[in-house]
Amino acid sequence: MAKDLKNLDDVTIRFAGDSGDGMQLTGMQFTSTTALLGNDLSTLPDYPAEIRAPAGTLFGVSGFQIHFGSTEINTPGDTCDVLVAMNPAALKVNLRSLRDGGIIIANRDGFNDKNLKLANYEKNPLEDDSLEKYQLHIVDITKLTHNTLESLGLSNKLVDRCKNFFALGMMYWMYTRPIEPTVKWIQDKFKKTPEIIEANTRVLKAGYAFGETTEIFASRYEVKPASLKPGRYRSITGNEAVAWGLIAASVKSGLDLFLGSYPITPASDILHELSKYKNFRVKTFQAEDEIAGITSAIGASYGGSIGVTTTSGPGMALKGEAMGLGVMLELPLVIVDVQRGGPSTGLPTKTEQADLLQAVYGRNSEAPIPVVAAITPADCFFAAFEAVRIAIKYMTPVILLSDGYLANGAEPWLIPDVNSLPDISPTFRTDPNGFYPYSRDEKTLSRPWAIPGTPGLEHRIGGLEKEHITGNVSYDPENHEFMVKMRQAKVDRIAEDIPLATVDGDTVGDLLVVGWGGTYGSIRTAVEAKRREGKSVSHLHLKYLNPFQKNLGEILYNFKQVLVPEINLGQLSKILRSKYLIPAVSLTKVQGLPFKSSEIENKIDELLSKA
Amino acid sequence: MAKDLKNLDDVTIRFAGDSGDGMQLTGMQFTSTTALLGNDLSTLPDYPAEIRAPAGTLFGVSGFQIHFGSTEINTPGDTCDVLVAMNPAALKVNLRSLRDGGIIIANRDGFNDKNLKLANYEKNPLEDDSLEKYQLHIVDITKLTHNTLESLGLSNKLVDRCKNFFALGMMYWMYTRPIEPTVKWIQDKFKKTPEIIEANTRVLKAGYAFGETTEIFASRYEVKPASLKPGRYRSITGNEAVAWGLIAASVKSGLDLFLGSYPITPASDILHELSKYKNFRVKTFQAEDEIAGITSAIGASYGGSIGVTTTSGPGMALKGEAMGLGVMLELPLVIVDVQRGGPSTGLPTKTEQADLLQAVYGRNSEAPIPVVAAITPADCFFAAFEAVRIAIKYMTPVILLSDGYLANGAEPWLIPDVNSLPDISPTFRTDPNGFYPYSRDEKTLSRPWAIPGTPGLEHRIGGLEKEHITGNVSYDPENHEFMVKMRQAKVDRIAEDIPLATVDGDTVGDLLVVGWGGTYGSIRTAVEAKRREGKSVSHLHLKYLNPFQKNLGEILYNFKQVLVPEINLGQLSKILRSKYLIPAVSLTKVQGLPFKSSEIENKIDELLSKA
Amino acid sequence: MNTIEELLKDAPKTPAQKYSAKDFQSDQDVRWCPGCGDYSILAQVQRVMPELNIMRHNMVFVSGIGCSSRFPYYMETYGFHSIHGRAPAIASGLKIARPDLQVWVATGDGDGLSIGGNHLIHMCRRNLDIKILLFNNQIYGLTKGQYSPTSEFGKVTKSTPYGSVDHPFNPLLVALGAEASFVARTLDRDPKHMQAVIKRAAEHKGTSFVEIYQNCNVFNDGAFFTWTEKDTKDDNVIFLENGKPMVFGKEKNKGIVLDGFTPKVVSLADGKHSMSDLMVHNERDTMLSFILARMSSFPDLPRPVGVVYSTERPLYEVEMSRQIQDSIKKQGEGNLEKLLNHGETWTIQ
Amino acid sequence: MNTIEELLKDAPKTPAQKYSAKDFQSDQDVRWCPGCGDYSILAQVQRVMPELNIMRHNMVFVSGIGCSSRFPYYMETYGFHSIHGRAPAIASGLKIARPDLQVWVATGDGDGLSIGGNHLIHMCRRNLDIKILLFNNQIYGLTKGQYSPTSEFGKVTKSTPYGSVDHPFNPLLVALGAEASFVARTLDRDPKHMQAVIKRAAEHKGTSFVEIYQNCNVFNDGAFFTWTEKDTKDDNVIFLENGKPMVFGKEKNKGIVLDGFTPKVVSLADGKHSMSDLMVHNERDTMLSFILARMSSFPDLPRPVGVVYSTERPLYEVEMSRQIQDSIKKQGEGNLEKLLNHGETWTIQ
Ligand SMILES: Cc1ncc(C[n+]2csc(CCOP(=O)(O)OP(=O)(O)O)c2C)c(N)n1
Ligand SMILES: Cc1ncc(C[n+]2csc(CCOP(=O)(O)OP(=O)(O)O)c2C)c(N)n1
Ligand code: SF4
Ligand code: SF4
Ligand SMILES: [Mg+2]
Ligand SMILES: [Mg+2]
Repeated sequence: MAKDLKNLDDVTIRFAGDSGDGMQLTGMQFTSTTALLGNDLSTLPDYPAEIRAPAGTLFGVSGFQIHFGSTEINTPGDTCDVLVAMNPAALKVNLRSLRDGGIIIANRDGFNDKNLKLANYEKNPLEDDSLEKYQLHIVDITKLTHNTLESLGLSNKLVDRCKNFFALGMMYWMYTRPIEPTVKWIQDKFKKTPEIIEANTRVLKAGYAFGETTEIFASRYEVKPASLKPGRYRSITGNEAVAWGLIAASVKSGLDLFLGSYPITPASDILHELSKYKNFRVKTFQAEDEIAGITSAIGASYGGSIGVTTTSGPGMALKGEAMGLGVMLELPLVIVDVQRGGPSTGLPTKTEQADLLQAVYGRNSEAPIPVVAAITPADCFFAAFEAVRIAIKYMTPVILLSDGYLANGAEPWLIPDVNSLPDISPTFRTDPNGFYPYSRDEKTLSRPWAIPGTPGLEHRIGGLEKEHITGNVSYDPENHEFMVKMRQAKVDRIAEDIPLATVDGDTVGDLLVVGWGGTYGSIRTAVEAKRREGKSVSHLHLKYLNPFQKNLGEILYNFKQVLVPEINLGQLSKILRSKYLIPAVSLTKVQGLPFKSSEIENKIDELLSKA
Repeated sequence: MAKDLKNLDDVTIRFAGDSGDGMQLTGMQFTSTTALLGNDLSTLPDYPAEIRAPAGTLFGVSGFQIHFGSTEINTPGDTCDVLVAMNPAALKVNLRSLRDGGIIIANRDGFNDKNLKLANYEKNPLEDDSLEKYQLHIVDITKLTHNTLESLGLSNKLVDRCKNFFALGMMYWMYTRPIEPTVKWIQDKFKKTPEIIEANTRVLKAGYAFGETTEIFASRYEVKPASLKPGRYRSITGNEAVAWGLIAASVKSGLDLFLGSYPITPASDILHELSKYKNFRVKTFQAEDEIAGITSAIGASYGGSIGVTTTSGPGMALKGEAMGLGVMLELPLVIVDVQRGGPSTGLPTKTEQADLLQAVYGRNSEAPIPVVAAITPADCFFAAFEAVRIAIKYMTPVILLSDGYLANGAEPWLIPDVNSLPDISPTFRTDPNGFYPYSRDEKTLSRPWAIPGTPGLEHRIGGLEKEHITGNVSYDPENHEFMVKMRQAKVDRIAEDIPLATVDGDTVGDLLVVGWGGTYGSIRTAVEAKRREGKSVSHLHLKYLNPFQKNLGEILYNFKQVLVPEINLGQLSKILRSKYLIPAVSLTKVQGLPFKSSEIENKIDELLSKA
Repeated sequence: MNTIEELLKDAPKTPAQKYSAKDFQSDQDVRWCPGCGDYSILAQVQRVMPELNIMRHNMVFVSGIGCSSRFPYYMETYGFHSIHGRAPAIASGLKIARPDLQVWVATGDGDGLSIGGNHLIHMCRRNLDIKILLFNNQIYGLTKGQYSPTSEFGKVTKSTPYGSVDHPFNPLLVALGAEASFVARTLDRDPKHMQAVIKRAAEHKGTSFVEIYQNCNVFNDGAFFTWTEKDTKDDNVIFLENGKPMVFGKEKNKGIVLDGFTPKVVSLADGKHSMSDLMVHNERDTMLSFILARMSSFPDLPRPVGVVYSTERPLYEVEMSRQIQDSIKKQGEGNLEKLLNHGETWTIQ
Repeated sequence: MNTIEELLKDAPKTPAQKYSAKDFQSDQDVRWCPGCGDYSILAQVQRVMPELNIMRHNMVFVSGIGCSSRFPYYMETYGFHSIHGRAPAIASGLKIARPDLQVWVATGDGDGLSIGGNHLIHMCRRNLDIKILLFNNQIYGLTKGQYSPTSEFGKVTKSTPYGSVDHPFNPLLVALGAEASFVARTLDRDPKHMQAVIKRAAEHKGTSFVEIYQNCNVFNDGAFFTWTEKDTKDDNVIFLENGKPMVFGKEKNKGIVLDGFTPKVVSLADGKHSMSDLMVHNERDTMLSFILARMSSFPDLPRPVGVVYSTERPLYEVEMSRQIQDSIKKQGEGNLEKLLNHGETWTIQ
């Protein structure tokens, strides 16, 4: 029978099931197929904290959300239109994110007594009317999968593993996506086990056919391609982008990349990614702890490499003393902090933006360090590249802030032309004549990079206060004050060397929403929506947290009100208030989750209505 | 011959010589004798960074400055009236601190060619006119000492060691102080070696007689007793005061004191001092590093002791992660940071106030910790006591900020009546009924202290986010936000439990000088001076840096201008500007030295003239 | 008697009736992967606890971070899940403050030997009466599979796709190098043996270091199967017994002799060697303990398990308490008034 | 060839003419206390350097914080006075990045074994080609005299007025426990011996750990006099020589035999024992190295000094470089374009 085909601007689907159900894989397949169709999109995985939580438990639920559309897509979606729930726990945990009237596709076989109990459901929600306000589709996914594969005589365990492809097939049908890309993927992926290829492919097709033939789905949807900038795209996560950005900087600068790191969620994948690229001469040193991570990187920088260390909040807190050493030594160093929920061990797998003040102030004494923040998963590439550029040009440690949301989130990325990347040209001191380790370049105020192995430049550096020019140990009061101010001046001067801040929307108006880092997507979506309503609101998103861009003050003063949404208790807003003495209003959310754009929209309305 | 006796309000003397010359001892003797006479006073030692720098070198100079008077004395003195210089290096290093027309007493024998060279003097300053603008008295201190002791047949080395007593004797004569107290001191000190008693006493008397009899000193001075609060006094340094304040808190609370610490200048003396008082059941654990220092203290607090850790900047930077744990665990803990010059290893023996932002913000995520700062050496006693009180009552880590200047500086201290000390009454949970580790007291918001060994309270705590009430691990978004705000609210609430801020001077006016910590003396002296000139300036000195006192904003808004002098690049001023949106002006000095009150006076004049 | 002693003076010190393993199960649901070796360790500890005849409320389990460090949540005792690597330092502070408690440290090869290595060796050196259970799965489990300081050279993991180039630590040797007074090894898959070893560790006065071979079936499955699985175990493991010759093999037909200082496997079947030639285990022999510990470096030698070394040394916390008691005896309980007024003071009228 | 190799390709690798000790003296004035043992260490190192036939500009001395850690300032080579305890980690990063450099670590008993203990043992384990000189004065010098992890039990210091209750580390044993590939001990007051040992350490391929008994005449004067002073030295020190029996005593009339695994002093004079009974030193014998290291725990046994242990193991930085060369061979020099475009991509028209 023919089914009517509805057209949609954008759709958000959430696949949810047991850690073992392969929901991440399912989501990623749907993502790449969707990308191929030219939709804009944004995705967010949502793993359990436990490695392999027992099947059926609430804390064992694994989800993957994709938001795609024919319009510009900046977030994985506040709420979802479709929830695929493989078991009761998945339903319970994720129902809150389904919009009223949204579609639920539930795997009936997953809703057995054991699982219902584990998800502490008194009665089976598929059988009472508790889901009334949604479009509930109950499908015997497991059973149908088994039927499909009967003839192959595979073990039940193996067959069960295929059921996610049935769900995927249904979704492909429902949103009119081709199954071929996934079929192809299955073929390479399982090269070595033809029976698995056969099984998965059959089930995928069965799922698709099921949508086609059965009565349950009245309608089917289409989402037209977005008008994306032409070019070659790929999907990239924030952690991959950081790794690649660092490699790009290494290639551009001709310097070897050294990573000294200790694994920690959610930063570990940067270490994993970088350890693959030995043919780029990347040296990854898995240190005994975070302190050895950063100090080994300092040692490598001293030797002429790009020293990098990657970590998350708790590890960041351990690196403070060594960062201070980096400040005193004035050597290039990049410190990547992929922020997560805290304090202390906190919520390791959840996102947060609460390390900003630690990044800016978390060291003994006056130890200024430039701070750069990535604003989208793909932007992590450019932010990492920029961090290296600044570190080398200004001979300073640089902190790069990412967060759990950017790290694991993915978006389509228009692959940049390698030649278009700014170049980084380190200069090493070689001439012994008139060499002084703490003489300075007039423009950048940076000291010479004089590496061991250079004849005639033998010299000594360290953490004690340095005498201007000579770099000898000095306890002289005036020299100390001079050097303290010099180190500050050097960092401040970077403001001359970074692009001016630009506003999305009018540069004068009633309300400016100022964000930084990973909140870009939600703020942009919210502000765009309000502007479409004709509200006088603009968006400024900061990538440079220290120093600020030169024109920031000027921009701020052009708005009647300033709103600062942050995934913390108002850290950027503290700094802005202090520096510019403006009554910035802060909107905070500290739930380990990104903002919903609706939350920001509401605040915008509130402020504008007051005014 | 009779000499005329001049009366002085206050005098500043600086004893300077080689590390080996016993200048610290000399200064301390002069101090206690002067204290006995009822003068108010303030002292500051100034050691070389090296342990035993080679004799005669500039970096080997050791100094001791005492400022005493018949008026209120709040600082060791901006400049000195008398400089006792045992060798050329001592002269060169300290001349800058001598006021024009000041007295120099130089030990001629110390100015030999070798020493002149070491101090890189081209010619002997005692012999050219380079010291014209001072009253120069050249005395053969060494020779005279030798003459005095000829008959005793002591080794030259021993005799040389006595020469500081000759200098002391002269000073006693010049400022009409009795020698008896020192004679007595010599007698106890060298009980075991009568010949040393004899030698030192003779030399002391010889020095005194020398002043009396020779022509060189035309005049002699008297400094009348100050009108000090009656009572029993002692001299105390900041580090001693911290140690004793902690012991007092232990006695008052009935809880054992546990110190987990790793030695570091200038904090080590607190460890040394506390390790003496085993009969107070003080347990001092010299840990393998700063992290073990704080974590062992957390372990001890968990067990029901007052866990304390002491350190300085670089060690503070290492403790950040563990502080966050303390915040999550909500256990009492006192972290003492005796600030020193930085960044990094910096200037270990010099003072600074630049760890304020680290104390307030230097941890991952939102991890609020109360911060208390001592304002004078003796105030360290009360500040330490208060830190413990807050830590126990609010079940929270508390940071106590001291600095190198307070730590080593000394002042007379009116010994408090033990019963006058506020009491600290910890309550331990014992009732298993309805026990929940993260239930809270309505008033303080603090959770119960339930220590191991208590029957029926077996429970588990840790660094992962806690569920409200139960304390179970929770990744729930709303719970996380609730707890983040709860921890903040608990710290904010302490503002209800601390005395209101009080202003020295009028509570409304043109200029308010706001200081914190160790700058108290210099600011007070400066403001007093300006008020005497009739200027509309007042002084507010903060002991509570987080949370601020409730009435702080109100006070600030009552002044046209606010000046914030700090030994950093303006850290308190950043916080005040951010919280109160006032254009606070900051006066900074980062030289490893305290402010001279004159420096503050000049700034006051500048601001008031502008207005 | 200080406040705490006062507070707890009536608390029972020994169970009225003997505990059962169940008494040590907390209400928290266990969140390790199905099949993880940690389950067995938890079960054995819970079985041994009742034997110790100590009140639950006087027991504390302190851990760092890692799958293994989740351990305290599952024990119905006091529990402290701290930060990565710091458990030994926290436990030390607790034990010094409260010598009356029985303190355990549960840690992993990463928590205890990577970030926490220094605290661990310093604790061994000081010989506090704390028992360390080191869950060695030769991998970082919680962070999803990077190699650890005990992973074999060349190991391919998420962070070493080309194989690690680190020579691993030998945990027993590290503990012995730090002069731990009790050093033992046991196996997650040998419940009886583990119970015996844990009991010995509990009874030892001093720092007990126990390495437990633990299978991480998700990220390092089978790492120890040679020594834990029925078919290979007997021929690859020596179960150490104090005073007994070192025999092993399915038919107990192989033994260890020393050639110089180097252990060698000999057959007891070929008539060339007899029991009397074999190396005899002596828990108190320091030098022997190093030889036994080093055996794991030689693939052709069987792995010794059981108590490798055990000796007595002064306990840090006991010495500390003694100093306190002595000085109270000598100088009397501290008096604050006296303290503030001692030494040089003066009076202003 | 990367940028650095390019940059330095013309830099001389070996001195045109032999350096003198003076060539290794920097222009910084030495700021140790008069009489400090550190002076001798500095002098011996400066004397040995010329023998190594390596350019000064290819040598780096890395240190932490402490009197001993001031060492790099005084060497006319590249020098890095870092932060407390971290020298081994910094040196590791440097050596991995720049295997062409000869890297030294100068550290103290506090810097290297207290706060820096973990980095030190991990460096030994990994066996990077770095030479550690540990100045052991059994005290914290720079902070003015607190006890250190090597101070004897009961030591009275500023921080332990009642005597310390810590059992000290045995530095050699700690290094051996971490499987250091070269372990030696020497004396500040025996210049010739120190030079020989330092030379051996310099020539060893791998992590060389050298403990140097160093007198702190201000805060711990005479700690090692038994082993360093003329009158007592001969009867209390064994100078180890590879392959030679262990003889000592003014008249070379005493020796060491083993009873079980425990060393015993015997007289060669009483006719009961002869040279042939004595323990013979073998630098490559792991087990022997532990026995020798442990000897310092027994006051009645002489102290072995010299090279206690020396073996070869793969070098971390060499293996790492090999992996890089291999993968360049296999996959060709990394190409950024390729990297960004590899795997799944799609094109929007
Ligand atoms: C300061 C800090 N650094 C890193 C981490 C991340 N982390 C958590 S557990 C772990 C390693 C765990 O390995 P192991 O101790 O062997 O425990 P297992 O999971 O294997 O039982 C790491 C690196 C952390 N939580 N905190
Ligand atoms: C992070 C940090 N903690 C503590 C200190 C203080 N400190 C400097 S040197 C030192 C100990 C030095 O002892 P050792 O390594 O034996 O050197 P020595 O002076 O005895 O040669 C300490 C504790 C510091 N500088 N930095
Ligand atoms: S990851 Fe490994 S160690 Fe961790 S719980 Fe799972 S199986 Fe056990
Ligand atoms: S304090 Fe001791 S170790 Fe330091 S320089 Fe002086 S004598 Fe040497
Ligand atoms: Mg592990
Ligand atoms: Mg030392």
